[in-house]
Amino acid sequence: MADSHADISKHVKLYIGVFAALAGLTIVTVLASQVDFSGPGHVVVALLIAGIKATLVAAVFMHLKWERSGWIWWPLVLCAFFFVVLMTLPTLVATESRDRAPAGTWDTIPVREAPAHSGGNAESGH
Amino acid sequence: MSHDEHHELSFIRKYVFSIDHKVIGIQYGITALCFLFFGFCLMMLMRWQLAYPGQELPVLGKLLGEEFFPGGVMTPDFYNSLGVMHGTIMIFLGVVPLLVGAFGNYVMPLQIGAPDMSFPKLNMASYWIYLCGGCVMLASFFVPGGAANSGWTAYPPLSVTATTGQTWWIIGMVFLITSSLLGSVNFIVTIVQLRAKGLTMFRLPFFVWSQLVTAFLLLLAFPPLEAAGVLQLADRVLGTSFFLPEGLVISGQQLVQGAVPSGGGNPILWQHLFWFLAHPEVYVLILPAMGIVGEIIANNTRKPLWGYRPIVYSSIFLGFMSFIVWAHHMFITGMGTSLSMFFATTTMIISIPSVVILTALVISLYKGSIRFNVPMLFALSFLPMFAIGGLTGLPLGLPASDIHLHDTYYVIGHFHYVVAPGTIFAIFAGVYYWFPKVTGRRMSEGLGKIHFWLSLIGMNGAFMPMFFVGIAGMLRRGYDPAAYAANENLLGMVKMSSWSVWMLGVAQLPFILNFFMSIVAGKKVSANPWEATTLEWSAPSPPPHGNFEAVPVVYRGPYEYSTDDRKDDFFPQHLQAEA
Amino acid sequence: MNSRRYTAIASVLVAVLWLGFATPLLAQDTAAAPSFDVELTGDYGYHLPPNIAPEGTYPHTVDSLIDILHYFMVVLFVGWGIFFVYCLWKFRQREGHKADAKPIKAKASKYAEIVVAIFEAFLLIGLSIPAWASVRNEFPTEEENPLHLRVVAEQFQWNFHYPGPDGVFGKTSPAFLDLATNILGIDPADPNGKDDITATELHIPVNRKVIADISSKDVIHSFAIGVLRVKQDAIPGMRIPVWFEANRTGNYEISCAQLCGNNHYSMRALMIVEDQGVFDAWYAKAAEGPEEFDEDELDD
Amino acid sequence: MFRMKIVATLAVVTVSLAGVRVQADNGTIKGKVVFAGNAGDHKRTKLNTKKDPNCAKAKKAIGSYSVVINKKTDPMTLRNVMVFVKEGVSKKYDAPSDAIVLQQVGCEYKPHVITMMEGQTLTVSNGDDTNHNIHFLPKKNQEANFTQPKKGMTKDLTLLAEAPFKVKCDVHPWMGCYIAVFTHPFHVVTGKDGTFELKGLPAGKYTVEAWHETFGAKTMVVEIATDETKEADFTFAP
Amino acid sequence: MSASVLPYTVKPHPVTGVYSGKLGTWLFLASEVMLFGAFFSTYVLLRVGAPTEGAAVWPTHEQTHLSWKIGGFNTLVLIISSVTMVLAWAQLKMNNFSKARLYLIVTFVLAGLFLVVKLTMEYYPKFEAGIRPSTNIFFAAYFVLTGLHALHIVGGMVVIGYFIGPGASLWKKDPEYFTNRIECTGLYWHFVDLVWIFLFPVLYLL
Repeated sequence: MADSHADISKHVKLYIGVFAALAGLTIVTVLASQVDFSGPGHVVVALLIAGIKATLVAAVFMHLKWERSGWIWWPLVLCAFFFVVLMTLPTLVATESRDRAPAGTWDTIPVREAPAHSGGNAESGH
Repeated sequence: MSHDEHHELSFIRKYVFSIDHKVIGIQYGITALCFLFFGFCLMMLMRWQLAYPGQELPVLGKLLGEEFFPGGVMTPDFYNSLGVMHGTIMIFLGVVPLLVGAFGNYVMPLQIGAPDMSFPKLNMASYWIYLCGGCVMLASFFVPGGAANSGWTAYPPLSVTATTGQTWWIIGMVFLITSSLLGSVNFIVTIVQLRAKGLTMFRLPFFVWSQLVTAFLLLLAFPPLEAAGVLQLADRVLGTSFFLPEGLVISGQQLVQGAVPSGGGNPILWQHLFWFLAHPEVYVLILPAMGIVGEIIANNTRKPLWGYRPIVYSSIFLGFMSFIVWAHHMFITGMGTSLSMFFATTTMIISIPSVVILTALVISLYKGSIRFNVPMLFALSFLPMFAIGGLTGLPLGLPASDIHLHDTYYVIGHFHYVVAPGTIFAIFAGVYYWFPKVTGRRMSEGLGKIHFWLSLIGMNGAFMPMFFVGIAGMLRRGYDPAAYAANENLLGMVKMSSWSVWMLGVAQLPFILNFFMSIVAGKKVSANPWEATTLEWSAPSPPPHGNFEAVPVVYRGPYEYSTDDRKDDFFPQHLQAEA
Repeated sequence: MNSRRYTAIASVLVAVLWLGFATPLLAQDTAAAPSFDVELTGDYGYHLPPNIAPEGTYPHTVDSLIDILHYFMVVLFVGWGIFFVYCLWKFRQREGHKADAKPIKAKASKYAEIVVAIFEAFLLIGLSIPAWASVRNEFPTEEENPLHLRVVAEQFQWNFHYPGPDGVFGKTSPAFLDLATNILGIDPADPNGKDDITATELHIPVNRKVIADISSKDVIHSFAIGVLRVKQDAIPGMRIPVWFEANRTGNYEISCAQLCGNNHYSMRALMIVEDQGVFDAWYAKAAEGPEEFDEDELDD
Repeated sequence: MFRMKIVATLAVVTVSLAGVRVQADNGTIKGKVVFAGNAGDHKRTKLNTKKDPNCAKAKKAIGSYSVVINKKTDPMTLRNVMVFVKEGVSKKYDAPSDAIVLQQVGCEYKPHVITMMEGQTLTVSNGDDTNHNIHFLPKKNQEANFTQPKKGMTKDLTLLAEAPFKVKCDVHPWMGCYIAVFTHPFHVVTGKDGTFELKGLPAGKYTVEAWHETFGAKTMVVEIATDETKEADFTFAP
Repeated sequence: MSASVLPYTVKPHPVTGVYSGKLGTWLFLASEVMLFGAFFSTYVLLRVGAPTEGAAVWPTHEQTHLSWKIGGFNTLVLIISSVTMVLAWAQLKMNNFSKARLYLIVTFVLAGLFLVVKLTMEYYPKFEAGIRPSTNIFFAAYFVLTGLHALHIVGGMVVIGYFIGPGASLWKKDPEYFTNRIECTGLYWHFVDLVWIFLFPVLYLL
């Protein structure tokens, strides 16, 4: 990784640029969430933007862009693979079993009493 | 801290809060051996109830108190607690700390020619966190309702609605997981960064490879269980319902979590997160054991390990595959056809590298010159024992035959053959093998042989009957096997198994005697009593702080035995070839 | 030789221990055997339990898979063991014997590994997958007139819910639960539930397919019928179907295979396989509901 | 330590002396718990105990217990109703030293409804040749859940004051009984004649409650003078 | 003892190209990825499997009372703190200790701001309104996920605080070693930021 002062100050400019991009993308995510996509559009867009942001952070702030050591890359690749396994397989198994057995233990379950937080819209958001 | 300050270290810094990997290794070793013995004692109690269900436990029954032994008879709750604690203690407090914490810590840096672990303070921290976890586990016996009693797999909703002991169990597990995570980071960095000059990856002894793969397994598989532990703790303490579906009725009343009825969770989720760890955990238990056995076999056949590279590749492949087979523990939860086929297939695939390693170790005997000393006896018996354990895994990995065998004693027999006469024999082998390095003295061969033969018979007597009663359909975790009429004809073998376990207990006495006597009165030996080639034997016994008198340089592979016309039949890694 | 002497001592110890303790243990001691009200049909011992499924159905595939696997294991282990013992004997350290470090070309082991792999693939694709597909997917059609029932597990009892003569299950809900009189929580207002049968013994007719929906009220149990090679976890919040068929009448045991609490070990139920006529009589009688309790005669 | 014991003993003596004076309180509230509904709607049925053959050894059949009507009394009365003073007791009372026994016979709890005092011993005993698991489902007391796998096993417990709660057997789900714990001795359970009598009450105004496991609670306020006996009937008309 | 006895604690290993601390931090982060992976997996499984009717149905946006404004603000706070963290490291590389320290302090303050906003404007009003982790499965996930993330923030603050305060003396003894440690702290800090980048849309927007 570059060590000279000139390189570092070049980096600093890059960091500021990435910051601007991250801030911008945050606003884009929020705006996108207000738009009404059909179906899973929301999820795809939000995760896509989060993915871009995460990539920027990892590549620039965490210096992966300049990282050449295989001993850092290979564990990360492994980790990414197992991460995907962990994210997908349990849900797939659960979905498959539910397709096989859609009914629950009971035919009807008495509706639970609503928790006492009516008027709990404490934040200004909605 | 510079070199000359070492002599000023107080007793406490030197032996208690030490950051020397060797002292930490010994601390791990002693603690874990104690836990191992304690966990075994729990099993001896359980075997009484199995052999003589409902009968008063002689002497001890009265001593253990009315709460768990009303009238001297064990209660089912206590039986279940014993089951949980036996499993947890043996795996997480006994075997893994011995293989990784003790042997890994002590031997691995020596084998790679390093002065210490990369992060010595982290190393110390991981030992003390481990000890805390152990203490929490032990303390849980004294909370109201006793220790955790929902199985070592802690399946919710049972575990969520269980007594306080379960909370302690989770907290203990979080400690143990954290300790293992810190340790694994340390191990990988040490192996990557601190290898001696000339010690390339393919000149590493197989034991170091096995530790490296193990550390990766711990690093990536343990966090999901930690997450699952946090979620279960939330379910128990905060009243959430991560693992509780809607409409749960416990004891005829709708379950209320927090202020509202439970709902929205999925009990199977825990099983996924749990087995995501617990299957790799199996390889955490077996890989370092294979590493130890590999070392000892190469040394005592006086020839190189056959197929060193295939063995290394197999263990890496084994480690990798172990992450994607976990759901074969869950075939009968109602999994559909396609995903169970996926997991069955990966399970069949993972058996191949195990076969490769085992074959390579056996072929290594061919054309050797086999010395039958005590470590070698243990290492050799590891092979058939592990073979039985591995082969009996096949019917469990195929979903169809698993239907009948799932949750029977067959499963117990299978994994005990892998870890008890398998891994624990490897541990004994390692103790006898590296004892001279740690103390400068040898353990008695005579007592060692008595220990070996009695243990071998005891182990097989204990676990072989389990296959027979398991095939006959006797289910595991049963407090009283006689509660089923179908088990009436099986009680003889159950008793035989119990008596073998108690004999196995007796068989450990020579070992304990040998161990402590040899520390003070064992035969003094040179730095390299086994005439071995790997780096740890080039250091003095016991190695001083900083390990090596001169920084070692490595010139060749790890197992250069009988390879050329030298006077000795071994060629240590650090010796330069004569011109 | 010192170590030989110790080996001899160890062997003597082992022999004494085994002759003294282990051998008599294997003999049956009938004194401690508990009494059960009904005798089980079939032969139980150190072998697979009786299999009462019709020939050609998946329970028999399960059995043959287990058999083949064990023959395979024995052959492999014995072959491997012979080589192992041969090596130990032939290459023991002794005067005039030296290790030969020249690399061994072990083609045989490679072939052995390939054979093992192929055999495993055969077991998986040839036997296990079809059997499993049969377990999961080959449910009897309505033309085959299967008997429908529900199995509801709870700590620590198996409850069997039959729809009664009208063939329709009453609606169930935890709101109507009463542990003594309405353990399934059948809606008393639902006309379909009037003739529903609640039982703690599983009655099934012989030679008729059964579809059972397995569920649980509280924790995870596992519904296991040893003689039919049926095992299915009962998971709260799910109603998982299984199917089976028995072709021999008699009394058999149902067990819980998943730890479900302190009395897990006693969570046993009887399965009574009977002729269609006997079953129908039981069914009609049971659908009438519980008998009235005559206080004067029975209460104290 | 020893001195403390003396002090404690003195205190106990004083309190019991006070207790002697309490004996002078002689007010009584008595009456019956009338059932005014249709008895045909609440027939008892035989419970299915086939699960455990050992249950039938002690008893041929067990009846459902959620409503037990004394049909022979006139008017019809209800059995297993707890009648107790809910409010109005101001004095302190000691727990009796004799234990209350909860027996498990023929897979049925005997008695089916228990009222007891705080600090009084409850002895749970297994009279069956089978395994029982006693599971208390209280709100205030600690949840007790223990197993008695063998005949003749007993266990002693003491409880804190608490409104009626259920006790069940986890092995035999049909087994159930109810326990209520009080800080005073004014509580009874109606039997075969459906009557109750609360004796030894000091003069005062009391809220008396009749509690039935199926029909719930009914209360009434009764005022009695010194040594007065008042009649008060409860009527459940579901 | 580490610095002087063990090799490659400061200088990168000639073959692997990293110093030990950095490799260790990355490995630790890999395990953290798996930890949060398990939580996210839980969230996905429960959400995908949530019943479409009945009481346990997944709550709608209106029912969750999560404000994207507060969430978005906190996202910006964390992003800025990430930038100041990396700038602190850059300043150390340029031998500018006092500026670096200033950036560290800013990072620390921003982290504190994140927590204050989280506690006073999110957790507290929810508790006031009677919302608990047990309220429904969404809030269970919300509190556990954000709570754990907040604990990571606290952990990061402890480390940053240490290097602002007592740990800073290392700069005088061995500036390169100190710079490395700040780099490792930074790696961790960016990771915490990265987790939030996913948490924000998942909990507040979707």
